[in-house]
Amino acid sequence: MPADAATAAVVRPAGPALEMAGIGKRFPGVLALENVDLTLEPGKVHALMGENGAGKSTLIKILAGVYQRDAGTVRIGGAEADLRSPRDALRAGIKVVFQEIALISEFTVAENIFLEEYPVNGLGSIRWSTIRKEAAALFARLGFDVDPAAKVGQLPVSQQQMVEIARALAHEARIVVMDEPTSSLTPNEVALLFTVIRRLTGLGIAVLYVTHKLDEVFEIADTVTVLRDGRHISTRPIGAHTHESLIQDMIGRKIDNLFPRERGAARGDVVVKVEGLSTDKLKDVSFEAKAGEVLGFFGLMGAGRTELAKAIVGFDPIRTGRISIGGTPLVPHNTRTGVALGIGLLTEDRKSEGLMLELPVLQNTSLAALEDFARAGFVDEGRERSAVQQFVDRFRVKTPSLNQQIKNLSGGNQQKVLLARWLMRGLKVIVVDEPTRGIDVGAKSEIFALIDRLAGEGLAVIMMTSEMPELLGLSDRIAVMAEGRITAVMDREGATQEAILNAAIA
Amino acid sequence: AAETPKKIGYVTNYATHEWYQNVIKGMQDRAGQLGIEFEVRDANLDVARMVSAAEDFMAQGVDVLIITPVNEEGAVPLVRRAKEDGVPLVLEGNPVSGMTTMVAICDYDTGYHAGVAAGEYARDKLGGVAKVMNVGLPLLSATVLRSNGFMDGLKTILPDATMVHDLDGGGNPDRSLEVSAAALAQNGDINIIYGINDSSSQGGLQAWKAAGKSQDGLLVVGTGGEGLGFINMMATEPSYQIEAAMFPEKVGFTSIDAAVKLFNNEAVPAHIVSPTTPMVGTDSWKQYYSVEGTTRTINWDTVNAVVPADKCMKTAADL
Amino acid sequence: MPQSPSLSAAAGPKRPTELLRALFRRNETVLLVCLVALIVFFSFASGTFLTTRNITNVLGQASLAMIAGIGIGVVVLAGEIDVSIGSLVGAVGIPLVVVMNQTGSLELGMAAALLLALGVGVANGYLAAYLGINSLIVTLGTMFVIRGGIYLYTGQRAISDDLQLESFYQMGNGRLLGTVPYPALVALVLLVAFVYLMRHRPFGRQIYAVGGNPEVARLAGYNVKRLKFAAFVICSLLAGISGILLSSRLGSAVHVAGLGFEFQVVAAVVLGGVSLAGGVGSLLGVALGVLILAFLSNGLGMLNIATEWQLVITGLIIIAAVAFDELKRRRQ
Amino acid sequence: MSETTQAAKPAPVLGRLAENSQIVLLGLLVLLCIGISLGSPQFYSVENIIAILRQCSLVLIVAAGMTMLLIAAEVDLSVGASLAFSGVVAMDVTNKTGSVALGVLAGILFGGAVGLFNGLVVTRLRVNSLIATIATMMILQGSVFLYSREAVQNKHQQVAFTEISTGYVGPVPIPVIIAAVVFVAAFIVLRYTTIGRYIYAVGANQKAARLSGIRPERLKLLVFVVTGLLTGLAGLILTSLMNAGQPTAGRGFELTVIAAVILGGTSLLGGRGTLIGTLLGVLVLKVIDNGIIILRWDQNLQMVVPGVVIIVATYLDLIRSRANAR
Ligand SMILES: Nc1ncnc2c1ncn2[C@@H]1O[C@H](COP(=O)(O)OP(=O)(O)OP(=O)(O)O)[C@@H](O)[C@H]1O
Ligand SMILES: Nc1ncnc2c1ncn2[C@@H]1O[C@H](COP(=O)(O)OP(=O)(O)OP(=O)(O)O)[C@@H](O)[C@H]1O
Ligand SMILES: [Mg+2]
Ligand SMILES: [Mg+2]
Repeated sequence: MPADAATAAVVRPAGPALEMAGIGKRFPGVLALENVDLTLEPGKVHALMGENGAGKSTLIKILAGVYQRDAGTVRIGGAEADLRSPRDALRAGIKVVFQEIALISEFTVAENIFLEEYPVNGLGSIRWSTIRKEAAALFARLGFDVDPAAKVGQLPVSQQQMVEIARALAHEARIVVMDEPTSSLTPNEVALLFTVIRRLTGLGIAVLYVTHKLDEVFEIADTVTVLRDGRHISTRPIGAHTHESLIQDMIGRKIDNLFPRERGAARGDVVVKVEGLSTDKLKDVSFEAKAGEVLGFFGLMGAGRTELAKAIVGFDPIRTGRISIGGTPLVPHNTRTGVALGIGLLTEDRKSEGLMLELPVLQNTSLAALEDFARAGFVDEGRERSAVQQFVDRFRVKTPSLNQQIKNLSGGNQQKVLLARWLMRGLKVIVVDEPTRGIDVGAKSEIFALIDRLAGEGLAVIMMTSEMPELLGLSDRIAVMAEGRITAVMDREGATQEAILNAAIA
Repeated sequence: AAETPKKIGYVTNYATHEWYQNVIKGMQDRAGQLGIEFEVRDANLDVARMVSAAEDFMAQGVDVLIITPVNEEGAVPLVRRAKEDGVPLVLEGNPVSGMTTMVAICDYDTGYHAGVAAGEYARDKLGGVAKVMNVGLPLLSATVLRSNGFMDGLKTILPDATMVHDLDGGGNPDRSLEVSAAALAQNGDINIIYGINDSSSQGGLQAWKAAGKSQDGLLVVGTGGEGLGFINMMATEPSYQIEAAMFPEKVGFTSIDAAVKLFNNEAVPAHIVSPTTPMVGTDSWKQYYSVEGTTRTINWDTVNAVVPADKCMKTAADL
Repeated sequence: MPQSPSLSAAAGPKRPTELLRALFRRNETVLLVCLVALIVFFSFASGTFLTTRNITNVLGQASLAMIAGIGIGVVVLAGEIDVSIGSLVGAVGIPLVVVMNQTGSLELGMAAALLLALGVGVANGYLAAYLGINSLIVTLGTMFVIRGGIYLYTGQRAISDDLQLESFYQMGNGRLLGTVPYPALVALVLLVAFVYLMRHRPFGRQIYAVGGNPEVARLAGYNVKRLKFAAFVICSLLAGISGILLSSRLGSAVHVAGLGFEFQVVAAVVLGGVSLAGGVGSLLGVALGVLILAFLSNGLGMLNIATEWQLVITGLIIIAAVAFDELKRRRQ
Repeated sequence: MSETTQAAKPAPVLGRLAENSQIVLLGLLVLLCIGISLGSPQFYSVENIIAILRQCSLVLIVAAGMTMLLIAAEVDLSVGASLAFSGVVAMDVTNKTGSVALGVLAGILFGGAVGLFNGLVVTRLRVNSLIATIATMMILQGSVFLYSREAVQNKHQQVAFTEISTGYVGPVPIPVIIAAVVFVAAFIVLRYTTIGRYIYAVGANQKAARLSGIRPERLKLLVFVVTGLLTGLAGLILTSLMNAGQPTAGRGFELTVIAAVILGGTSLLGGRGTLIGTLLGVLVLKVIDNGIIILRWDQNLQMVVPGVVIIVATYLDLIRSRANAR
């Protein structure tokens, strides 16, 4: 009988809720985890941190029964547990919000909530009315604004993520695991989530929380475990950490300034000019971006940033309006023209719009720049390889070789490859949509430095982001969107968090 | 005088095949002469479609039904349903248990007489040696009968004749060619190619030619006289000397006549035999057909002069 | 797509125009309109089309593809495919007739036939779901093996029903109260049962989920392999039933029965709006797709259109219908 | 993603044997050849080898196109019907114009036109290619009889026309040379050119490819047209071999081609596959076909054995890739 965990009576066990000891896991060419220990206490939030590829998701997947560990033991509520499949883990009361959204996009929100166990009547028929009512009630309780009757596939990523969270909380749980649950959420929604988490811990549920956002850890976590290169580095109460010490544990070095600014203030000519752009979602959007500047776009979920990004590179059709790149109109309106004119998009949805999962890192990196390595249509693979290797080294992409299938890389490393894909090709403008989603601080600072350097080299960078610090730290100018319109454009100097949020709500 | 039915429906096995095209042509001509409305439905080699098509005709209310079964066993319920519906039924090509009458050539006899002719040819021109490659089609009892008849006829002249390789060419030219190529490579001594239809003999012969062999000392025997293929081959290929002609137009013509008789409750034999004959020699076909462009015209006088046997030497029941 | 029917139906009161539009967004409605239009057209064009006899005939004829189509529908919804059903439909007649001839019992014959179908379903399911071999490859392989096996066993001869059991004849050729062909009744019962199963039982929803996203389904604790395996078994059993009925209509086990049947059924299933990618579509759509093709074939025959034209017209209609559906989907 | 790690542990011996899909197939091919020739030495006769190669060349020419199509995540089931129709057109045009060159051109172009039609239906109308090409197959099977009711004979007995299939360059039959040229060209395109890379990219992730400035529709259209042209070419060779354009030819040819391609390890989901694999797949299937006749086995085994081989070979390949991923 499904019930909201927040109201379910939970027997509080005496000892630790979960003990993982000596966990090891090897993938071909990669030692993902080596002798890792993790202990979760009931009623506490335990943060798990580490660079991209540190092994966080792998550890979670072992806990969720998705992967089988090569070594170590797992004890749940004191008893040894053999988690051979997700089913075992669910039975053991472990609910997981996965890093990759795991919903059936053809199903409604409500049905997705009850995917694990449909309520049935005496004859075994699904009780749709129960599903409908309980889903609505659940969202009302959580304070999430999601239509339970909507088809999941038609929802923006952020709402999908809320559905994921709601799903994990719909059933009784002893342990709730969240792998980067806030990567697509707005501050408001994050606040809601934290309220929920506190309610869970109040009921004695153990929470394992993975994130790359330091502020969140300091706000919600009781204890922090840091992994690096698959090894356990430290487990400390949060009180024993400072930002610096945490970063030091994670990446083994210090980051002095997350937002370095090497580039000068000099701005070049206008390279992107958008006039009166309208699509199904966008209404009369006009703006310019100059060479050498970072133009940040902020907005709440569904404000239309992703739509704008896709429209200006020629990926999505437009209704009216003009786009010109370096003075040349983007006509015909398609990505081929866009790329030829020098505009590229780093998409928000890595998996379905960026990665060629079955293909190796090499092909994934060189895709857009392939013609640069070709003579008369023939690819010079030697040159291609060395160029790709350079980027892989420079971005510190963690991969055993260029021939590794990209699906085996961690999320952050995948993102770096996709960024490299564009930077290998000389662009005038790069549009980045949530460029640091799911990326660790170390890589983040590298990517910020890169963006800064690119702008310094005369590239126009258009950055769609939901991260306020990122927006303020990196942009030269800030455009705010709401409901498909640009509601404000401000200079970095004049921008305050308040002004931006006000414009976003307008 | 007897009455004529208003409408006859014909469910054919494979309307686009040249043989059936000419059967249909014969039927259309005869129905036209008698002022009968005539419709065709094609099972297109699908047994289920055969049943549906017959069902549809019965629903439509045809006066007589003619069926060329895709498979004779599969038509057994149709015989019963036609009886229940009171629709007279003529089978073409293959007997179905429970049927009243069938119009068909004698497949065994057709092969047999071609075999006799081939035996004589081999005795005179091939030094009395007969090593046969049968490009056959085990799928249908009719085509198996032809092959058996051919060998039996051949042995009446040359008792030492052997079937060196017995192939399944699917009745298709391309498949026949493919399997023949392998068999020819294995058996260097083949000197007679027998095909259960013109596509099969053509496939066999083309495989021979593709292997770079000379046609001296080879005899090709085709069966059917289905369309233009055999005429062209007889005219141009020195080895293509015998064709067992089966006159599809005549089959069609006779089927309509049988349908009319059945409609009038006249007595009809269980098997109305349609004539066949071996045509021997390059120009032998001209006796029965004339060709203009891509249409061939049957010479009714000579074809009607071919007297069919009263009874077949062997039938599917003997297999 | 009405994945959760009661949810979309109860999405609150709407204005009539909106309701109408929502109705037309449903793939089934469009298919139904096409079917009705087809029937109206043929009724006017041919005097013999709109008779009880002809319409019930077509329902009987369509039932074989309908039964098999439900099975293919389930497999495709589970994200797999089965092209071996044509061979299987031909094969089940053999144990049916052989056992019937030996024992004189239709029931034993049918049991033997279904046992063969079960065996094939288990084999396909094991190879595709448990060993993880692509299902098109697996079933292409079993398609060859089964058809070749039929030929080997029968020596390419049909096997006749020696005992001429009345019950065997009636099953495929008889009619309830002289009107509704029994195969149509079987198809209707199976359709209702499977529509219910796929919409209102957890098992059905799990099949949808597995087809929609197997990884997600696994994370939700489903035994993906077992579900896919079940889909293959269901598909084979339904093809077995279809084959039994066909065998009765043919009064024998015909070695060439079911040749090309798999393509007809797959075409009908796709026409019915089931996505080959899995997880999208409905069995009601499948039924309508089958009926459209069956009435089209019958109607064109009634108009005395030659085979070659029938093939061309049917091909064009399939392309047009699927293209229209795709366009509609993109519009939304 | 996790499937790889979930796989049952394969027997180590099997895993080692199946190190590489091409090696599996190559081993199979060698075993077959040895086995058959032990049973019947005629297998190694020049005549037979040429016969096999000629048959292989027909399939390989089309399979080269089909490989690219499958890599691009599309499929064409109309190649069998198109093979027959383009042969009919080639013969007919040769007859009508008296020019073999024009006939050849017409046959190949007809195949190309069919490919264009398929490509447009798939890329413009967005009809799934499996269903679109089943429809095209029906249309072609019908319309070929509207074009010509009979087999079109080589009316003027043009020797040049039959030479296309039966001629030799040195000891090598012309069709084999044509197939070799097609194979090498396709191999180079897929392996070494940007277009080849883009075919893989589009098959692996169409959206990512589009975002990178590739036009997936164009590319797919191109591959459909190439497959069509190659089918026309094969149809021409078949017609020359038959010395007549046969509207009923080519039944089931599409399945042979697809079987060979997937036997060669090309993924049906796009993004993965090689032409070497396809070559081996074609050889294995045709050697089996030939061997059963040479050994005088029941010809019905010509269906059963390939069916088993396809499943087993694919399974071995699966074990291999799982073992590699370990
Ligand atoms: N299925 C797999 N096959 C091979 N290697 C894998 C697989 N899954 C993960 N890896 C590798 O294991 C290591 C740990 O990956 P994991 O996804 O656990 O990292 P993570 O800490 O979650 O990183 P991120 O913060 O980027 O999500 C990485 O080097 C990754 O490339
Ligand atoms: N309220 C909504 N309900 C349903 N779908 C929405 C809603 N808002 C946006 N979408 C869809 O979600 C996708 C992404 O939305 P959009 O580009 O507008 O958001 P954004 O400003 O990039 O914000 P985010 O990416 O954070 O969701 C688009 O396909 C859009 O159609
Ligand atoms: Mg992770
Ligand atoms: Mg966005």
